[in-house]
Amino acid sequence: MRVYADNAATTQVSRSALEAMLPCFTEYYGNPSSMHQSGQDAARLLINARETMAKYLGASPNEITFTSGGSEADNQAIISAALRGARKGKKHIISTKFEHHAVLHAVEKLGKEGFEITLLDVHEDGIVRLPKLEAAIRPDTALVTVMYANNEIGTIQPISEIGALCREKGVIFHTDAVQAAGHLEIDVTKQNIDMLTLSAHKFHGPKGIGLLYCRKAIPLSTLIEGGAQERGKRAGTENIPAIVGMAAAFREACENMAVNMPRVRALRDRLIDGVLARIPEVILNGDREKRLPGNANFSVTGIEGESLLLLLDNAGICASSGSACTSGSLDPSHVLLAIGLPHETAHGSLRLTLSEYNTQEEIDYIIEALPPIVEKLRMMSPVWKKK
Amino acid sequence: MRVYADNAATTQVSRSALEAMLPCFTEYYGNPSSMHQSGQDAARLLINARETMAKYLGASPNEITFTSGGSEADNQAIISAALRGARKGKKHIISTKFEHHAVLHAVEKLGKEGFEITLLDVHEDGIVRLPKLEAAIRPDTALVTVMYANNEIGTIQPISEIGALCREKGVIFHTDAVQAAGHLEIDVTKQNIDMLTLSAHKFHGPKGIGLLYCRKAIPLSTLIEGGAQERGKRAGTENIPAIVGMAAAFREACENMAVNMPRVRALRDRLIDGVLARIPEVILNGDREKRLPGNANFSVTGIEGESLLLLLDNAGICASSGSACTSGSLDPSHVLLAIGLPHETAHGSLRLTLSEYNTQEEIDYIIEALPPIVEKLRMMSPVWKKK
Amino acid sequence: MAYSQKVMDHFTNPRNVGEIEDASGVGEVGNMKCGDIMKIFLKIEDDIITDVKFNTFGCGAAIATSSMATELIKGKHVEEAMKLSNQAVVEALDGLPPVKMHCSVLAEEAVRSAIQDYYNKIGREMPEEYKLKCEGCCEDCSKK
Amino acid sequence: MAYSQKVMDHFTNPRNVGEIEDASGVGEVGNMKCGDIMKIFLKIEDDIITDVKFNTFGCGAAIATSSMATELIKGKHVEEAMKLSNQAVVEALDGLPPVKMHCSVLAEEAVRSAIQDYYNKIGREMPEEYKLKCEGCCEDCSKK
Ligand SMILES: Cc1ncc(COP(=O)(O)O)c(C=O)c1O
Ligand SMILES: Cc1ncc(COP(=O)(O)O)c(C=O)c1O
Repeated sequence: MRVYADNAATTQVSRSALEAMLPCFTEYYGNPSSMHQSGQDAARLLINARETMAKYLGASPNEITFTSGGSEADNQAIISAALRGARKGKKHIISTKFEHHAVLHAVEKLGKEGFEITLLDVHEDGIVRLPKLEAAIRPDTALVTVMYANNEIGTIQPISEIGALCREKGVIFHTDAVQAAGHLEIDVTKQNIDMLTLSAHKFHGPKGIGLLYCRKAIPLSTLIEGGAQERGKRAGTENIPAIVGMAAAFREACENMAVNMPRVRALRDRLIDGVLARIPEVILNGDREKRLPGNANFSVTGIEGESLLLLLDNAGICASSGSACTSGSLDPSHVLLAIGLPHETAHGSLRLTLSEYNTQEEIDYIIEALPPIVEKLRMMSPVWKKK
Repeated sequence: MRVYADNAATTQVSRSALEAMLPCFTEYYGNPSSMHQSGQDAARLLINARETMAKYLGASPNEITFTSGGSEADNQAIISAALRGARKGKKHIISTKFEHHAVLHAVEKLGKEGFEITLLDVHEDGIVRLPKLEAAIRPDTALVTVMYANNEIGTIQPISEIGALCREKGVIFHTDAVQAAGHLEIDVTKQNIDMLTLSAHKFHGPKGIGLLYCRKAIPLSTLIEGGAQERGKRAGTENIPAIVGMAAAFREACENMAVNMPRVRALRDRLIDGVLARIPEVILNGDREKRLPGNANFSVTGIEGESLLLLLDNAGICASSGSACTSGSLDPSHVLLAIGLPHETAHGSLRLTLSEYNTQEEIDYIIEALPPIVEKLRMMSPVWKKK
Repeated sequence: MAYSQKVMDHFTNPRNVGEIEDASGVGEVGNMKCGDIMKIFLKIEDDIITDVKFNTFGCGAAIATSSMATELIKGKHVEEAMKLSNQAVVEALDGLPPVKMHCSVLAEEAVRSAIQDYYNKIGREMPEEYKLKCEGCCEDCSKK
Repeated sequence: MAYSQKVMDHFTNPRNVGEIEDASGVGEVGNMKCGDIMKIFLKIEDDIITDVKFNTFGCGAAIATSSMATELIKGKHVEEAMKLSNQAVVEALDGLPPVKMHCSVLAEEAVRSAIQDYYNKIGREMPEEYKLKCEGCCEDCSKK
């Protein structure tokens, strides 16, 4: 049996997204900037996709800038807010300790360029506390950027409350919603979100496409200069197939969220309960309730993550340890350290992330396959106290 | 009849590129950073694609950085060279007056940040002169960036000579080869190219993917921060389907270049000869010989480009006037002004760009359709001296 | 940037294209730098515009607005024609893309310029509000 | 980052896993911060390694190098085992990904550390060149 349980790393493209994309490669392949029929056909697809994305985000179409993915959008959001802040003499940025590297590294770079950075604690449960944020906001705070849901431990942040607080304080609020989009309700207007990042390949859309929502009142700076695409905010021939695929996938995810997510949540709970019941000295990382419907993240005492993943892979199970981006590196996940795990436990983390494509049979297979693998590794571990 | 003659704006994806891409959406959809089988399958596709691109460019695989397209690669190249220059106290950049906006705007932005910019003249024939470049190079020149072939008038620059000169002078040489790649021979090693940009959608590959070649000795700066993809030089989950599609399209284009390009050139010559013979007061812009195999660019006295395009479109012919990116703007093309055309002629330009997908029948159709359309517009033009 | 059906109709089948040899008034506005030139010829009898023709160098919108403007003033009294607003032209064409609005302004100006010419010829004073002012749109004067 | 078949074989079917109760020498290297700990147990008779076992906490490469290192020194004279280089382990495994090379170093050190322990016990001096030096790889000391 093969089980793909690494949907936080990336997902397969849905049938309907792929079907929407296919004609864009060989039929509607025009450049939307072109005057002719072929170009105008592409331009219409672009307009429709923008409207779809805007609709399901509670935004206006002209507040949507398509980018090459989540990382680019995160970078552009943060740089834009920083430049705007600098013009007003505001050079303080607030984020959290467990943001994705696309946010953390962009913020750190600004730190080297004279900005002051406050990284909020995310506590043992992986959730930012509002009073701590409120205390951190200063008159010179240019930006608060807090992710909607964490990519490793899946914990959901109090985005609406943060949005309300930032609006009240007059501080720009950006949220990296890459893991939330398509899985959790988003309404940028109701939630007082000024800027939002999403990436299609996390909700069964194609890779290499994402977007940055930016509220009309807030000026966006350009990261990639050139042609006047995306209202001059993002140069480069528009990636129509991917944009169309993203819109189809997002529509599908949002329309079916109310049906799919409870199912995924039930699978996840079955998985969590099964693993905790069968394997001793395993803990669930991150708040049990306020977490993404598909996310299960465990610390397995006494064993190291990579060897666990390799044996799971031999059993046909695709899982991850820490985020996909940092595997291959020797450092334990900054997310797990941020929730206070000691190194030995952080090294032994296992992330299983489900989607609506997973079945109960698959979950039961994981629950069966995992215990002997853990046992085998623990038996050869000098750290595990053998019984 | 419908004729797509706007291949410099974008091309349709080739059958073999699309076939290479398809399994990446739903089968090999893993994240190459993931340890498991699904991720490693994707990683292998990535390695193979990088090797293919490197091979046909005369580069090493680790000199290739995949980007979201030509614009991003141009920006990253220029910013990297500028940052390197600045560290050494070199703040002079040389480019040309008719670069693509992705280069021009990036260079102009540096101009505002304290760099000194020299834009070389491209003369009436649209070709940079080597002695002028040599004269412009100074001890503090950080970068020479000259496009391989122009996107509007198709003229080919003396890249090998420029490469040799820059290497001799110790100046970084970047070339925007977006229009050349897949159509003209490229060998970065033989041609002494330090950095090179290409974009897949100009050679029947997918949109939203390109690359920056950067010679090992030259440090690349990061434009998009985040995960450690692309040796830490370009964050974001790799767009495997697009990368695989680009490699398939590039292989196809390079392998068939010797067969396809003479055919395309013959079609182009037939088109140029036909148009010049049938319509009075039309001139071919750019050198007749040193031009892209598929490019024909005319100035049609007495009429304006957009109205010409619209009528051609009504006749089923997709063409362009100026570059696709700037249409919708009121300014005449900076390229045509750079080769010294007066405004009235610059406004009346017509670009027809062919690929190996075009047929002789199509060319003959254009040659038939164009004269009455020009005649119609001239008849209502106050600028045209009616006979 | 998509044109309405009406615009495409007036662009592909422009009404009143041509010149009038012995025109009562001729107006020309625009310039080559901006890429639009409109020339309007009026035949006026008893202050009624009995015939109108145009020649236009310009984009689709420039040709369509010229065509529509000539249609709108044909048969009209010059004082009424003088009041033709660019907005009226745009509405009659079911709208124009934002970047093309200037074409409708040009059409309005071309009409007024032709009437001005007629007034000059017959020695009548154009009402101040309808006199053409330089809008500084072209490089010719604005950039000096 | 792809492992060779040999690495995967030694990882999935590691040889010599376990502990030796009355070991002649035991060596432990690595630490939790770096995420790798290797512990090697030697049974030595007449300076010949008659049995060897290991326990390892670490990635696939850490387990595979432990397994291979124990295979390579089994039945050898301690003086020969002492000379086991990380390069020899890597070669025997048909290579390691660059980011995993440190695991082979750890395996070399684990063997020497166990032999050192044996030498200490029998009061023999370890040749200077084979004595373990702190490589400063872990935060424990290097970041102080
Ligand atoms: C010469 C040249 N450079 C750069 C680009 C930008 O490439 P992309 O649209 O892939 O960003 C283009 C085409 O749009 C081009 O023709
Ligand atoms: C929370 C979060 N932010 C940003 C990203 C980056 O998105 P992308 O890979 O589309 O650049 C990811 C995923 O990789 C993510 O999980």
